[in-house]
Amino acid sequence: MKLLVANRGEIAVRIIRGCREMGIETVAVYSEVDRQSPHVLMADQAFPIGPAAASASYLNIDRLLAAAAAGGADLVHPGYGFLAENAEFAERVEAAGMTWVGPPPAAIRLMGSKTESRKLAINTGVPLVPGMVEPLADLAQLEAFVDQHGLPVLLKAVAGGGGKGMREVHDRSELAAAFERARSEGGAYFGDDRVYVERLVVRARHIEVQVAADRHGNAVYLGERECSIQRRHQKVVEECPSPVVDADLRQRLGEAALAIVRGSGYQSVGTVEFLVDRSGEFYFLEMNTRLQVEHPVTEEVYGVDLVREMINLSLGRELSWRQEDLLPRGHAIECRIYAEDPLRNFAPSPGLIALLVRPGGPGVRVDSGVFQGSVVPLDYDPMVAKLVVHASDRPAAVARLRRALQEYQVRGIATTLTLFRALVEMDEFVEADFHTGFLDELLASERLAEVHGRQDPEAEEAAVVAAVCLATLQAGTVVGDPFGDGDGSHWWQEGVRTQHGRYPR
Amino acid sequence: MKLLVANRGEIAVRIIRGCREMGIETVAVYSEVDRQSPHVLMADQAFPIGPAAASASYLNIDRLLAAAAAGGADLVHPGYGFLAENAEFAERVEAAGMTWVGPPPAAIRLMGSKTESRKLAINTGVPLVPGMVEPLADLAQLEAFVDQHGLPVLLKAVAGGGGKGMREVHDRSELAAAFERARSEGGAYFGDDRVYVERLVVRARHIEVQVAADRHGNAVYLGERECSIQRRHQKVVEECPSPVVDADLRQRLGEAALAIVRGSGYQSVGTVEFLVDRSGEFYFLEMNTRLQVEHPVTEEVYGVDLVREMINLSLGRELSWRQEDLLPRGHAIECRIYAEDPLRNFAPSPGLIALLVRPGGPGVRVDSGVFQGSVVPLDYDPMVAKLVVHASDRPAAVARLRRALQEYQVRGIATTLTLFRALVEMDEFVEADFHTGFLDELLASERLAEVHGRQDPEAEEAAVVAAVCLATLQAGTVVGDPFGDGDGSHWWQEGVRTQHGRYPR
Amino acid sequence: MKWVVRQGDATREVVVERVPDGFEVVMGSERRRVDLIRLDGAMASLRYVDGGQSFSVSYQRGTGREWRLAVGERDFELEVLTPVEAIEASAAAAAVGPSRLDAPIPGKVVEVHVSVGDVVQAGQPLVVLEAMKMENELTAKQAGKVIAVHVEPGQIIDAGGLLVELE
Amino acid sequence: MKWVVRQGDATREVVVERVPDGFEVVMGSERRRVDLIRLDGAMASLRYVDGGQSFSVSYQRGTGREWRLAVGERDFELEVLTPVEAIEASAAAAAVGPSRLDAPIPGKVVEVHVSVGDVVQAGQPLVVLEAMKMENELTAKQAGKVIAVHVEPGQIIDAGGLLVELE
Repeated sequence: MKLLVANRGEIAVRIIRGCREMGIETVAVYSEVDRQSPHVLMADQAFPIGPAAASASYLNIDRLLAAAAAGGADLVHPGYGFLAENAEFAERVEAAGMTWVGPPPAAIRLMGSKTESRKLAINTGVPLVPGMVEPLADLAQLEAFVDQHGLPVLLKAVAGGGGKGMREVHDRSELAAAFERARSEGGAYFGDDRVYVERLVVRARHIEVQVAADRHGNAVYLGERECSIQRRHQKVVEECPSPVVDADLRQRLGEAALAIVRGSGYQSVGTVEFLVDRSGEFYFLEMNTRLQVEHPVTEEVYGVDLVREMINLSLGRELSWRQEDLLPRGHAIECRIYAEDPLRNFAPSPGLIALLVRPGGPGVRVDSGVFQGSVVPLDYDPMVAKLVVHASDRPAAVARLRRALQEYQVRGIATTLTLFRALVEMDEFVEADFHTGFLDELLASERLAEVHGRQDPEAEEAAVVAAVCLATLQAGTVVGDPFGDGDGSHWWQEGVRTQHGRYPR
Repeated sequence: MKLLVANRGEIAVRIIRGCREMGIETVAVYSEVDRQSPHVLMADQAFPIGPAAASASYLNIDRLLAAAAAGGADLVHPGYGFLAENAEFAERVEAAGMTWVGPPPAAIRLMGSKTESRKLAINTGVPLVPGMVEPLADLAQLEAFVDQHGLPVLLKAVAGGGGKGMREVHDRSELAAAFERARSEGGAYFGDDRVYVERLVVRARHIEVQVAADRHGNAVYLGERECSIQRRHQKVVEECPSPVVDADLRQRLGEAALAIVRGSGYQSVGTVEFLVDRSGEFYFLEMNTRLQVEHPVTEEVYGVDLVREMINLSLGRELSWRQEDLLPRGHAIECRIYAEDPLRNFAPSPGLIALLVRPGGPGVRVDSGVFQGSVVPLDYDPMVAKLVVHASDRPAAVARLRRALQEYQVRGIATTLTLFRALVEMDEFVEADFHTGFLDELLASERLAEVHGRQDPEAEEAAVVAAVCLATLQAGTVVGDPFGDGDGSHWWQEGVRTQHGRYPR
Repeated sequence: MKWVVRQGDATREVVVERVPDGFEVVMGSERRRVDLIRLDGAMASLRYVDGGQSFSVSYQRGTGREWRLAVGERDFELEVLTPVEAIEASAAAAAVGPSRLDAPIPGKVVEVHVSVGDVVQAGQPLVVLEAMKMENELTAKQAGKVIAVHVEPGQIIDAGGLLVELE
Repeated sequence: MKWVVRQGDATREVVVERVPDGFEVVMGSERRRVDLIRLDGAMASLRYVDGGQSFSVSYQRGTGREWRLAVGERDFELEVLTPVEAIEASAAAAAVGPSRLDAPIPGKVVEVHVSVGDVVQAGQPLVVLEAMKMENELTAKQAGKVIAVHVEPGQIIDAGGLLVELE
């Protein structure tokens, strides 16, 4: 059996690892700038699919299908992002006689529409944030909604996702401008300028339920994930279980998620997202009809392999688990490592990874799409790896995260490791006292900067001592000479030039 | 609080990681050849304790205590090997006012004697392999034992360990020579030429029970480990749980182990070793009064942190677990990665690690004492790292091990990774059909060599293609020039010279 | 050797001598014996001989005298200058010339908000650069008049590339 | 370029040409377009352009023309020689001279079993070397008479160091 991975980066590596363990061969695809990526090296075969721009490569269905045909693939796994929730791609994979590793295209289409999925929730009795099911016809309709439900409200592009096309409105005077901006973002990013409105639940938590369903009528939920630590509506840290979900709430969330699964004819692994307010009431947000970035925290706590299960389900096999087998153990936390500089307002930081030392030892897992010597291209999402820790309870997991962050070393690019090192020192994080606005508020305040700035004077002195000793050793060498004094500290500049012809930074 | 780690390599790193997670500062010690070792870098403080020879450094109690005093340590953790089971060291640590992270010295002394520990087993009703409790006075006594119990028999040095000082006798004509050799090895390695005899249990499994006991009368067992895959009586692969132990046998083994714990006044984590014959009968072998090399497989399957627990117990705290909390989940396998060349009869392979790519992703843990750029000295045990995989059941764990072995790349030194890659292809390993003599028999036969030799022709062709392309790229460069063509492939030779002044290999 | 180390606005002088088996480093009134070993091109082990304090250092030298180091998990950015370089750097900083807006990251120019002749305020958006699916608004560091615009929308620019000059 | 590749007793000739974007490799009747990228000093990505087969290669060149490579998880040891070197190597192998026992590993000489003048059989133990807590018995590759013993017990020897010469 052979599987085409229609993706790149860490998720392509994750899928190839799963396939290797199942004895399934793999076919990778790559754009021009990904020629030397780990997913290309790890796959059995690899085919180029075009230039760097995603629209010409990873989003190009014709080229992906041509690579699948060239490699002789029997299955196609889309990963997340790119075409993972594109029903047309799923249909064309199936029309080409291959197996789609994901839910039926009809379920993708249904849950991909904000308005249709809200209707399904209403029909299946799952609570929703008060809001309009149909897109807004005009500003007057929006004003009428506000009259009835009050402020604040949230405007969302019908086709939106990943934080794009969302606008909060806290003041009536902002309504018209926000409506226009949400429409224009929806049009620009998703080619669909329809917008709907819902009540904004303040200081809520984003909690999602992992589900899995087979073609034989069986469906289970695998507990929840807490994803409230977000920057601009993008998840940054995820945990399992949620510190605010007890066994009773877990069961009620799980049953609500399964109602959505059954109502949509869903078959595969998937995620049903909810907002949970401070009184413990929950509201359906949307369903992600694919493998989720943060699936590892569930794998660690439930002792399962979601990639293996997803492939098995796509082959028509029965679910491996009954609901009563699925017992959580311990606590897991994932940090998304982005090539961004938290000290420079999260500016993108592509480039060559000159040094990469990963943490190891007990309870530490790294899912990575790069290695030392990799060039992080400027063309895609900046996530380069995920650090996942698992321990017997949340305090032990936080301590392990802190230890793993100490060991993790990356030079050449800036990463969000810097942010996480400050975050694990914040009381709110240690005490799990946060909501979806927590990180943005923290970043807007001086508090995080203060933690960043609170340098350990001993470490600072050691940095100065190390720098002058290193400079003394290098004194007399030509700056910029790629061979330098033979210690290799300049080779990366040459590497960047030869590999990309573009950016020394 | 501050802890001195009286060890090196991966176990020193493991202990430092545990301390970091507990907020305990660490003091490392290092011999001349370990100046740049990971345990030195990771510790808060580090002190040199002498030349390479272990007798002058890691076995030198005076120097270890001087380093503890210089660093201001409150606790001392001995790791395994070196002085870990030396009661005098434990006593001197306590006499210096520090806390010994291990069992009471009296328990170390008691269980360190093969004959005394056998007496304890008899007194507590734990079954023993038929054998003599007292050392053999002479050859006549040995012959009398053979007359009574038959052949084969096993001669063991009273102070032996790690496979040293053991001799199997299968033929009566070999008795005298084997007795003399066992005595002389005991004298040479352990300074004690006393030898005792027991019946050799053929085709048995080595199965050991992890235990933990506090000072408040509580003791638990954490299931068993299967350690039958050994080379010359040295463990090579360990698993948890054992494929031949069911819940009933687990409980009986556990209770026998706890009888030994209670009888010896044991307090700390420890391991009670048994032989299990093909009918499921078990026999007490010995107790290891320290943290065991293979402790990670138990940690993975039981979801515990044995290093943290061991430190907590030494501080007088109560056990974290009740027996009924300790439920196994899934299956874990550990491979000990030695710097030895399986293709050259396991010749030691010290030297510089020019490339190190560790496996990652789900269910893979690496406990390592080296990094890329490390020099593996020729002075110590050749174990450089442990690869541990964990999955939902044994077949999934074997598949994951195979996948992790594919990812693991080491260049510069030869390692037993080569052996493990052949081993995971053997039916006996896949079906868990082995005993303590399995690997030695396999190595003596042509079968493993055949698997080694059964090269994938596609991979072989790719190796030739890669080699000629690389040679073409390097053509014209001076061989032996450390800066070569700037790709760094020769720098390690220079590195070895500057760091050790000794061996380019 | 004598070095001038700059970190942000702070400057200090440090004297380093190579001694057998390491270095002697004098900073202010403190004199330290230091054991430093480079493990490869980007990592080093640092140990103070007297107290035994041990640090894992990862480092990267920039194109000039800038160093980015991590000690344990903490990041530091330093400039390590010879005394002569330090004087030149101070002089250069004091000189007044046109103010340049350079691209801090490689990316694609999405928007250019100004034209030659415009008068801008400090903080006013000048150019929007896109990289890694993120738009990055670049603003004027100080008030001034635009004397040159070197890019146009759609153009790909390297890090350090000149975008706009202000008088 | 033309190369002679030796692997154990097997020898094959391979012709490599650099072409835009890679190599063309001719082995026997097979002609292949190859995409090879070095990722750092010890790893490379190898891909056959036509079938798309992709291989992760880690490699290390010895002090001479020997290469140790891993393709995926499989290890290979090869010699890559120019045609001239191949002829020289064959001639050297054919020449008969004294047989040397070199230390295959660095270590400490623990025992020396022979003296000058002894006649030994193939497989007979000559020297015991200790390294990493293991004793390694080194045996005669062929029968012969001992003409020189270069080490004595207690001595530390480098890898490749000459131990014993046989006639």
